Amino acid sequence: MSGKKIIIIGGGPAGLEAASHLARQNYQVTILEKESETGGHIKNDMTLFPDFADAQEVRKGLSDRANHPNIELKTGICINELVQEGNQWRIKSDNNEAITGDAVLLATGFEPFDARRKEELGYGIYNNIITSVDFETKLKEGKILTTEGNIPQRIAFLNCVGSRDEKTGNNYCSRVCCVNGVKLAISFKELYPAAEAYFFYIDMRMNGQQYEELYRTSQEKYGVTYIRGRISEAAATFDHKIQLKSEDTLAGLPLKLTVDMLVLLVGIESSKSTRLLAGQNNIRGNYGFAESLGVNRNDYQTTKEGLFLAGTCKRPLSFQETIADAGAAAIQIMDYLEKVK
Amino acid sequence: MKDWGYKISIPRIIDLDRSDTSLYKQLVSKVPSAMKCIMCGACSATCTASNHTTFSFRHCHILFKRGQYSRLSDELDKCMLCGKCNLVCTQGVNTRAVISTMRLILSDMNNRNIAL
Amino acid sequence: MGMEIKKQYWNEYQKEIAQDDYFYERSCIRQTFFPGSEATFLNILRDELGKKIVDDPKIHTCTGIGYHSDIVPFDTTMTICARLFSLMNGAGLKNYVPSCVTSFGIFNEVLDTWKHYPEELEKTRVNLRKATGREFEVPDNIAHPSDIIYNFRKQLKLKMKYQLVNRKTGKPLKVVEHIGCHYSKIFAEKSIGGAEFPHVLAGMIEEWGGEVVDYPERRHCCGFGFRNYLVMANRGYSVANSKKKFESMKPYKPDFILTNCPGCAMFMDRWQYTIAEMEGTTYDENGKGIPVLTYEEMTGMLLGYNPWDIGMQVHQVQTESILDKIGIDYNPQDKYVGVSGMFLGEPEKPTNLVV
Amino acid sequence: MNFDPLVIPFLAGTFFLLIVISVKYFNWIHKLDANQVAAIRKNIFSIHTIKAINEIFHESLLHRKIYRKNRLLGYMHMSLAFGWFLMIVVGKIESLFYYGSFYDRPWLGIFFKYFARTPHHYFMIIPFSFIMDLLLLVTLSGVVLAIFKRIRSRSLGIKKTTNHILLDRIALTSLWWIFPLRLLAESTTAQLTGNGSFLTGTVGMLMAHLPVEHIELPLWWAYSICIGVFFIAMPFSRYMHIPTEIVLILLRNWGAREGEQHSGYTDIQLNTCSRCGICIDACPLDFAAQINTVQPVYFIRDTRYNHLTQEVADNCLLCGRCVEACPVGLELTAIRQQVRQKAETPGKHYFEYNKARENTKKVDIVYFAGCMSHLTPSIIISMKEIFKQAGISYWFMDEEKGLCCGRPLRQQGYLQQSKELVLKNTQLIHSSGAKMLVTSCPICYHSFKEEYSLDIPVMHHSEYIDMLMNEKKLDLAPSDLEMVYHDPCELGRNCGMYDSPRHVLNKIGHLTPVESEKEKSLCCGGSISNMAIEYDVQSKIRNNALEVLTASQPDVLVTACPLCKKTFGQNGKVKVMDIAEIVAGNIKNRFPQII
Repeated sequence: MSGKKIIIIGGGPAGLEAASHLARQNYQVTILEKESETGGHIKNDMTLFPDFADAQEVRKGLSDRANHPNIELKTGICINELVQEGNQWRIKSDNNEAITGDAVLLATGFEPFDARRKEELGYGIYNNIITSVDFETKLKEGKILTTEGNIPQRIAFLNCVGSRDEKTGNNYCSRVCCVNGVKLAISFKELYPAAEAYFFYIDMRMNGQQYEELYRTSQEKYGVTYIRGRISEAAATFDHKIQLKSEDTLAGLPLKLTVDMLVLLVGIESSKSTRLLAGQNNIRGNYGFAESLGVNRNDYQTTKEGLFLAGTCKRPLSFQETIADAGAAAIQIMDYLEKVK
Repeated sequence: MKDWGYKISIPRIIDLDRSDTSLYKQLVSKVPSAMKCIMCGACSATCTASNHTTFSFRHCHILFKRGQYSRLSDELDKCMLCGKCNLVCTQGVNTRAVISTMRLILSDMNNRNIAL
Repeated sequence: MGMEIKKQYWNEYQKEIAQDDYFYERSCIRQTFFPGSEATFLNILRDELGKKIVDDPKIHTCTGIGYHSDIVPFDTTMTICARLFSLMNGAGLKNYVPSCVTSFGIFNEVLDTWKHYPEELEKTRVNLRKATGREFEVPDNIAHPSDIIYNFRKQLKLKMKYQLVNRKTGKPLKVVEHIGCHYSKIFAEKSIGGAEFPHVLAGMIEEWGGEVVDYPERRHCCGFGFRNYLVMANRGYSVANSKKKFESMKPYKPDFILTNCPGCAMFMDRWQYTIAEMEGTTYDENGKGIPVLTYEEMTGMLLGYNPWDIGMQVHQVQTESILDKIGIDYNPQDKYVGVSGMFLGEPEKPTNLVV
Repeated sequence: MNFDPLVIPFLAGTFFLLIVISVKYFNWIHKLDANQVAAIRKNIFSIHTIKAINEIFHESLLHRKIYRKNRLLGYMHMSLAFGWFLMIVVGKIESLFYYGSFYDRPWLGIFFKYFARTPHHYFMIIPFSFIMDLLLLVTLSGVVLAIFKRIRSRSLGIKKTTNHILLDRIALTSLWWIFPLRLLAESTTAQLTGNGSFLTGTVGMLMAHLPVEHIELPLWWAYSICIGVFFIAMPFSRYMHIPTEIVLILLRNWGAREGEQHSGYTDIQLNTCSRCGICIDACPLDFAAQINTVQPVYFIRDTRYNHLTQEVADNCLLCGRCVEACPVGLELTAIRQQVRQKAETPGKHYFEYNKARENTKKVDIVYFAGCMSHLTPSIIISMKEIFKQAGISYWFMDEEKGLCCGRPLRQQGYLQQSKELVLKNTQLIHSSGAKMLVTSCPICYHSFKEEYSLDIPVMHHSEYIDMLMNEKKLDLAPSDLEMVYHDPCELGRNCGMYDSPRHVLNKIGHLTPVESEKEKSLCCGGSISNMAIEYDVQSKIRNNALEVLTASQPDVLVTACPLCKKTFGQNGKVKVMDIAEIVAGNIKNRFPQII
């Protein structure tokens, strides 16, 4: 028993994974989660890319592993303040509860982009325009239906909503939307093989293991149609369909397509908690993400001794990358606590 | 020169060894955001002129960038400068300025009788 | 690309070439525009190499021009080719030598078809029988005349009076070689050296002291392109292709262009005149253009044949510059003297091309 | 003694000035365009002339407008202009009394004390001396303020002063020296002859220990030279505004306005700019984006001296804040559009490709959403709902995306193309048979009002909604929304519509006034008039405006322009809605359909 105590803010994949590692090395860990349940965004997911693993099983595995005597889990707790006091870190919650620890791991994750900020895409204005998050929820419920209760015969996915977009201030690539979109398109076609799926993209960035193969499968096996062009307008037609306007940049011609449903593949933005806590500790980097000392060698440490980062609070990462990141962060924390002894 | 009833075809190829791409440098010195274009085509999709004619901002832009100026002036004339493309551009390209500057550069070239 | 790797390619593309007893089929274009070349080839084979080669006056077209212009159906082509084989059988020969590169391609295509679809061969036998009452057997070996010269290049070198060397400077002449698309691009394995780095002409040039120019558009078509030339609306495209080649080879300042195919020799030569007359452009320094030789002419010239006997005066781009560079002894007065010894008169002079 | 060579610099300067001004005026008046000449002919013998003279007195001499904006600055200008003016007038009267002739040599008033060395000659010496000294003191106080303003502009409420050219500096320096030199010269004379009053007499006494008899003449010479230099530099410097503003006020009162093409009137406007630099502080490009080389003061200067660069000409939002702020009321945006003009190709048609269909059914109004509104679909949906609820039949003219109104092209100087669009749209609108045109875009609205000659009224939807409410066709439910309203440049300053949107919004919720509103409203930064700036600069202007607009932490920022909505919305800081949206969401009850 080392007696050292670590506070992990965020009970998503990164927080749970790091906690499991630390607990098994006999550190006392407190996980603070703002929601009533742990698991973060994968709570909402049906499957994970690229292997279509059952997201809920993965989540259960994560939380089972974090069910450990050295781990104290506090849910439904919102953090207002994170301050360093000497060698100690103090946290204040919204109900004025104070928690102290020897080290803090920020695993505050991300927030999906609010698609209403792209008004020309009609989210929140027209029916049957949904985000990838909404789509995943519907998938989990087992059926994708239009507002009118019909099976969509034609569906379109639009990539880069709120990513690579200077106008929303997000110049970065969210990295996961391409492959996630492909996964959703395949899931949709599995559910309704007779329906048509279109995918509008600027670039397909299949930069992970098995991603390119998934992209190919979606075309070969599922017949998803990929169109290189960004949709710049979506409008409802008289029969409650969505008319899309894009350019088929490969054909060099404007393109019009009427679909029953449009799915906006929303990007990853820094979460409110990340912005708040990183801001308080002067480690707020670009786009409100938390900034590590250096992406090449010190990606888990910050300018503040004892404050560590893991997962998507730093930048957009896939689930696999997040898990690896959390493990590495745990090792860096142990290393640090050895030194301050 | 003899006329045998046919003309030697001009190559369709973009010959970057020969094309004069200096005009593009002139363009970006005036409108630096032109360089941010990722050719996604959102501009052409929303454009009224694109829906009626062969005009396409993206296409004009890439042709200009590659030094392909023939008939570009006529294409550019179809633009109404309404600015919808500016609004939908996710990269913050100053599309209208790109069009207007291309127009001015090309008309300047025409006035100086430089072969395009 | 290094020489070693090129040799690897050539090793992959080696073919069997019959050593003797050839049946010769003249080419439509060659015998019309460069008849001296075919005569020279026959002379070289008979007089220099002592081979037996039959030049049958009953031969006819292989239909290649019509076939590649989409006006002769393949069934017809196969039947016409079969008649040519039948003529070869009649001469008691098994080694077929078509003068034309397109014919060479056509025969390879026909034989390959019969190999994969024997029923087509049977159908052709029936067709030929019905049309002419003839029977035929497929040849044992098909070789292009350039293959044969390539094959005996070392032997011929011993008999040569001249080399592809500039007599004044002592440096090798720079030669652009053009292989002809149908020689190697249709059946690469039927050619010497394949389609990417063909060696049939390059081998002759290197063996006889010259230097091969490897320029960017080396593999590009000569511009003939059959219907692209034959249909006037497309003719500008035909010239444009030749122009692209000339522009690409011009900076290397080649001494001459060596061609394999009758069409290529024709168009590389005549389009230089056309471009000069239409646009005023020539591709050498003094407005004379780059001379174009056939491989037969080149071989005959080096063997010391009289240039006017092998037909070097029928070119549009004049060939004297090569003769002068090599130092070949020739009489300019005899250039336009006919077989009978009479002066035939000089051809009309072009406006822009210097002759 | 009625002449001395020291008046020669003054005389030379005066003659030079008169000749140059005469030539310039002749040229300008000669170059006035037909509309301007017609306006002058119509109004020259009317009450307008009286009004003009009144305005000249108030603006050219008293500088009332500047005084209202900034008292210290107003006083500075008034003391210099009116003080000097009175010194000339009173000096002339003084010399009249002294010499007994009105038509006496003109320099006698300017150099009065030097020539009138025997004070006993006339009885009014004491009051005149006193008045002249007082005027000199007032003018000198103006000079002191002017010098102080150069050094510390902020103390006079000016953030940035103009960066002047050399000629202006020469004129400025000579002008500043005129009055101190006059004081010193008069004081030495007063000490020698006793003709001074409270100021010159006292200063003279203070100089008693100096060899005044030796420095008197050099000081008068210096005074004369300064006047001469100032007069010679004046027609080529910013001080040309002094005589030119008078002409401009006259012409303006007679109804002359800036036309499409450069004219004599443009030249007069260019010369009326005093380069005071008030426009610099008014310009959002300056205070929000630190661009301070393109403001009207520099633009007008560069145009006047013929070294205008395209960058300066193009870099303007045409928001009109400078026009509103300009103390001499120059039509700055109109001149800006003039210089942007591009070469025309007579007979060429640009937009033949558009095959817009004409309306076929009978309708009440034509609705023209405008290009931008197609990217804010909520505005179009809301308008459709409003028409439906109010029972209005309409023809949605650009539903399938019609032609642009033509204003964006006009703003960039493509007049020929713009006129082609105006013509095509006019035909379509007239063919519809509707009684009114309603548009959702202030840019189009401005265009329809100014560039089109339609035979039916045009309304922006905010005005139209207000009208529907007045006609009781639309009833809105009140809510407890905290709102602020942003005046779009084109709707507010450029079309003067401030009340209708506020009237409508007050029915819906609580509208909090913002610091800069109505005439002083800030530009959102999205202006399509400025193609010279890039998105980063636009964002700075937008964020600056948002700071001001959201100071009261409103629930929603309401505007009446799709472009403003889009621009503000990109920031994501506050909920932005168009007035049509908020109205459509708060319609109380459905009225019976009229048709």
